[in-house]
Amino acid sequence: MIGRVLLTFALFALLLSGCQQPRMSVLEPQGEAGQMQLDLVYLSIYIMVFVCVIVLAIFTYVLIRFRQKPGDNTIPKQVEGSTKLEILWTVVPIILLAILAVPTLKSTFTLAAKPPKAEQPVEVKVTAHQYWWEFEYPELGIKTAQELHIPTGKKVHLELTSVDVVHSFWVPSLAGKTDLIPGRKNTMWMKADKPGTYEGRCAELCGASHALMNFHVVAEKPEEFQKWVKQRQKPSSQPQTAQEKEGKKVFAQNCMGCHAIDGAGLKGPGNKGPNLAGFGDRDKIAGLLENNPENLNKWLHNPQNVKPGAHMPAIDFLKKKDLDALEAYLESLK
Amino acid sequence: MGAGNHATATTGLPAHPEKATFEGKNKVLGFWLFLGAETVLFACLFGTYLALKNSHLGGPTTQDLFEIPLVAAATIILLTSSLTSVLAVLEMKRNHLGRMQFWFGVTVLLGLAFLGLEIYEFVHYVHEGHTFTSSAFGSAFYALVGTHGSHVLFGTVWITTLMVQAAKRGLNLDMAPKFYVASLYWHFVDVVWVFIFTVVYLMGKVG
Amino acid sequence: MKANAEQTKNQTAVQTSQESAWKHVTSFAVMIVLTAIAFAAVATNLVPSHLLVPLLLTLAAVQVVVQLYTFMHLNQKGSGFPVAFMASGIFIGVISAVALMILV
Amino acid sequence: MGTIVSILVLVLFLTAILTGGYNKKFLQRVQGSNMWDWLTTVDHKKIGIMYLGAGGFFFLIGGLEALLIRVQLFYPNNDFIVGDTFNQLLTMHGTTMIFFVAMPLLIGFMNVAVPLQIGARDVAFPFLNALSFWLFLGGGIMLNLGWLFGGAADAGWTSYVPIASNQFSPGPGVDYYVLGLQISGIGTLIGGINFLVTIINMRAPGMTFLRLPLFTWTTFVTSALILFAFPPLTVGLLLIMFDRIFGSHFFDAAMGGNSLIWQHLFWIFGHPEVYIVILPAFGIISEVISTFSKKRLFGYNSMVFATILIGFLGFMVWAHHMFTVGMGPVANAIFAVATMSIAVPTGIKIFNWLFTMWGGRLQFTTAMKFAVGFIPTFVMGGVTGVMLASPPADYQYHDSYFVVAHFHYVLIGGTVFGVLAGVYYWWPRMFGHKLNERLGNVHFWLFFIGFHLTFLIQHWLGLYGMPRRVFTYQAADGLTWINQVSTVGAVMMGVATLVFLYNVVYSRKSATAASAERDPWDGRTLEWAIPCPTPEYNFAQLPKVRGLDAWWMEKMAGNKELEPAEPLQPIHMPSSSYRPILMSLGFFVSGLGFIFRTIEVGVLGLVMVFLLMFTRSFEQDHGYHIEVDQIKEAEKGA
Repeated sequence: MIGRVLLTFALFALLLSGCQQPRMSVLEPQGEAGQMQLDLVYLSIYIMVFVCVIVLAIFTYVLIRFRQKPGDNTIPKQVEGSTKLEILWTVVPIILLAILAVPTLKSTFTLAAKPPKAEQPVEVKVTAHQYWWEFEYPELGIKTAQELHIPTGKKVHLELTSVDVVHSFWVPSLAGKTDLIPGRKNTMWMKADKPGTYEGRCAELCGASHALMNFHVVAEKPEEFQKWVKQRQKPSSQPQTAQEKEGKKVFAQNCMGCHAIDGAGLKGPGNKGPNLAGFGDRDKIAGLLENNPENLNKWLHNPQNVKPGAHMPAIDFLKKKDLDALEAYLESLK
Repeated sequence: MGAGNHATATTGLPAHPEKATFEGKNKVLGFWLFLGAETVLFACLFGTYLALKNSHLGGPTTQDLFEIPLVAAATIILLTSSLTSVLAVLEMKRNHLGRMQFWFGVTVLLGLAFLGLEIYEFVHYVHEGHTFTSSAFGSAFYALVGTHGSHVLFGTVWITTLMVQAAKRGLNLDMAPKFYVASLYWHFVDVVWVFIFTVVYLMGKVG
Repeated sequence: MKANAEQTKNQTAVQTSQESAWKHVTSFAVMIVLTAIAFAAVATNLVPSHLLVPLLLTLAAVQVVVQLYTFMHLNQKGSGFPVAFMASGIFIGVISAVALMILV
Repeated sequence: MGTIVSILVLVLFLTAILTGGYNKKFLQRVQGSNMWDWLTTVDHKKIGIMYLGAGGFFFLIGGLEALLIRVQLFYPNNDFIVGDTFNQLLTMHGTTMIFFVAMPLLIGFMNVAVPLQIGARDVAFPFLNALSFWLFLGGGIMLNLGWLFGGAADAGWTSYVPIASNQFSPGPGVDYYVLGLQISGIGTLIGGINFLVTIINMRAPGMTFLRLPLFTWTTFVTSALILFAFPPLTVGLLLIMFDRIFGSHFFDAAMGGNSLIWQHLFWIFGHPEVYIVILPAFGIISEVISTFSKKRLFGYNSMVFATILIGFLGFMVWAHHMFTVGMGPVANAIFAVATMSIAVPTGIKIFNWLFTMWGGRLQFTTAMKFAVGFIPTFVMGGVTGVMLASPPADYQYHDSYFVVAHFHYVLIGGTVFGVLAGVYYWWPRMFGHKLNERLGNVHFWLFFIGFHLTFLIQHWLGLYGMPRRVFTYQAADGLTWINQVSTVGAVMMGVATLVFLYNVVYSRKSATAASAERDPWDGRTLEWAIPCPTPEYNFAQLPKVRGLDAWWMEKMAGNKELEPAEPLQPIHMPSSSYRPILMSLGFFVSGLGFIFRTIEVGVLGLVMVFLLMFTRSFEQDHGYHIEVDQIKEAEKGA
């Protein structure tokens, strides 16, 4: 078991050095919670393979040995049963299940335990919306969306809820799912051992764009994470060039009702859509498209085309000049 | 079946007329099974109510709303109707059509009285701002108590229908299981009420 | 001969039902008393509050048993299947109701 | 639109009654027709065939939906069917397959086989039996009406709130789901009661409980599960209907409601439902394996015990569908252990089947192939089930393709293989001729290989991070080739189904009078002891049963016929009735009324149902008798 784990890690180190592709395999866990879950997956697979092998062995033997021979019309002996055999195949499964049940119960409680204060876990409030994710760090005073930044080697304690329908938070390579349910706060924790970008998915049917409600977990070394925190606490949200200034105006006229930008000094409700502070630093637009001007244009022009049923209206009524200015401003948000 | 036909030909009914025919036996057993299913149905409504009983959103609470004397009256009425319906079944077994009709008539009247009280109660609640749509508590309360009330209503209509039939045709092995089953239904409705007054009203008063 | 036997049988039926009429009235009285205790317990505050809910539920459960076994005649011979299925229904119902109460 | 439809249906109903009333000749012609005979029949054999026909029809619809799903998932970012339309497809596929395919097909076999297996002339309540069928059909049609009028249900077959609430699913789709399931659910509940009473009260003399064929036993336990599992669904659907139509707040968190109530109610029903659709398949497999091994079932008593235990435990484990909703570690742990324990009785069954074949003389007919193919497939589905029972691991599997793979292994590998085994096995009993064995062979292999191709690989799809119910995935996810293999497998299963349909037509055409054998498989249970085609009264004289596998025992004792338990006497038959179909129509009209928020029509439909019930109560109908000479005539003919 340990050998296998080490092997997986070795393979991963190799992969990591090679490419920076985001990963989302349950079989290649990148942290304690995922590892614990995978250990149980493997334990149950070993037990179940054992069961399958026995059944298939008997099955194959029976099918070959006892098929009707041509011309053989004898009546086989009518056997009523065998108490010994029946006890055997009642007791053995019970033992096998006990072997699985003990570590299962242990992990169940370990995963449910809140990380103690001494470990200084990072607290994050996750709020799911149709079809995007909001991440708030109450202790750090940061609100962001679509990209969850975490430091490596530290437990991250998540408090999850939803404002509309039931969603489910899933980062396969870091930890299993927890549902986000309106009117209810669930919790879970996860931990990333190594820096990297890990794919997240919504796992509960939540509407037309359920398939596209993707997000990223970006795990960074603690120093890097601190840098990111500093940047987010004092975001550069003020326009620099004339075009960006124009863009901010366009934003204030058209977008402010739903979106906020921390540090931009805009006074709007801005709580229906993601907070766009630091937008230019994000890998993806809407958690889905590569973050570049072309895609931003595509998204603004017709969000429903990218994410069916998205609540963001199409911004197709702006003059080209205004749209360009808006895009320039958004991309300048760091 | 043969025995059943034979008995109808003579004047009296056998000791257990409701189960004397094959059809009657099936009917009684089938109805018991149905009551088993109804038990689970009401249990789910109770569970829903228990989950939501404190979600009154600032509206009147269980303590504000419920009045013990009214519930006590409704309870006595329904318990008594349970007794009268069992007396009716005893008269049926003795082949006393008139007395049976009398006791079932009393049962129906008591059922109607219960419904009257319930309607009065609901109207009263609505005036206090406790409605089906006012909060989750309201929804759960009316779903549970209302489902029981509709059972009472159905029971009165059913028993009345059977009484009309019996008046036309008299008592026979065809009618006996019908009456027997209807009285089982009536007792069951009473049993459910025992839990409603306990879980909803009394425990609601306790808080 | 046969008609005679049947007549005796009918007579015994009448007798038993006369006896049982009293039995039914008695159990009715029991039910009324149980109900009265329940209402009194809530109205008077004589019972300590942590015992009140268990007491109320016990009283209700006893009443139900009385109803099922006297009014609904589950005590009669041949009631095995009804008893089994009612018991299963109550069992499953209790589990479901309790789960809804504590797990949501 | 809705109002028009409902009024139209009502007018049609009234015209039907009125023209029938005014035009006597027309009425007589109608009543003499074959069609009328089927529409009003209360004969369990005919009702069984109608269940199988309707279930088969819905199977084609559900299968088509599945193929469309697989086509959409062939490429990453495919835009063939996306968004809400895709959600409708997956919802309708799931709902149709569970409620209107798996259940009716199994209930169909119950109708066809159970009264014959216990030596009865009919079920306990023939009238209600017909009503069950028509309610099921009405519900199924109502669910599918969504495709034609206003959009089908789109919140998944589990229809979780709030995604199924007015706010997030404003179309009528979820209403079709709610009313359709409610109507068919009433029918199913009635059916469950009917089979319980039938098996308890109507067994032939000597047919003790421990001599019941295993299919009858599984029917018994399944019916008990129906009895207790459907009320929670009824309540859940009622609450969702109140929320959607009458503005209550059971599930609305903003108004104090709680959406988890629905999840609990649904799964308190939903988990036993899984056993409702698997246990009868176990029964069929037991019959088929025993028959074609030429051996009595190994460990019959423990099989019966295991069946009851599975049914009982089925009610204690529902929350394992909800490990991720945050019930806390204690609840999760309890439900995990309870779930794992179900593996024990299931394992007992598997080994008993293996040892039934051990030492037997196996004949690989198509029925037997499906039964044998069932074993490894179901074992696969079973072991992944145990894996899912471990909450920490389930946090990873849950709502991913791993789960999709698991339940298709159980539902296709278990239920569908079982049903297909039953189809080939009982076909001669139902239609008087066998299905072609060579086409059957092609059907089996295409279906078997196609099935594993589709679903085996989906386990990895889940472990590689693909959530279920998604209409697409990203090219960078590396899931493309697995999805493509899966789609190819699904197409193979589609082709296999076409082969089966051809087989039905081909076998019917090539059947002759001589192909009607009464005991074509050298069967063991009572249904093979009666003439073919089965006379409407089943048994001219009720048989006397002397042991398990009653017919086999008689044959081994050298008897050509069953020993009768009663003298030849006139047989009492229930008369057919037009009421069941009209009552179903009443419910249907009522449902449409509620769906289109025309409450008057909704109430009107219910009034129609109550009037039909009321007038039936006054109707004195004692059926009719088949006289002795008629029976003698019929038995000679056969």
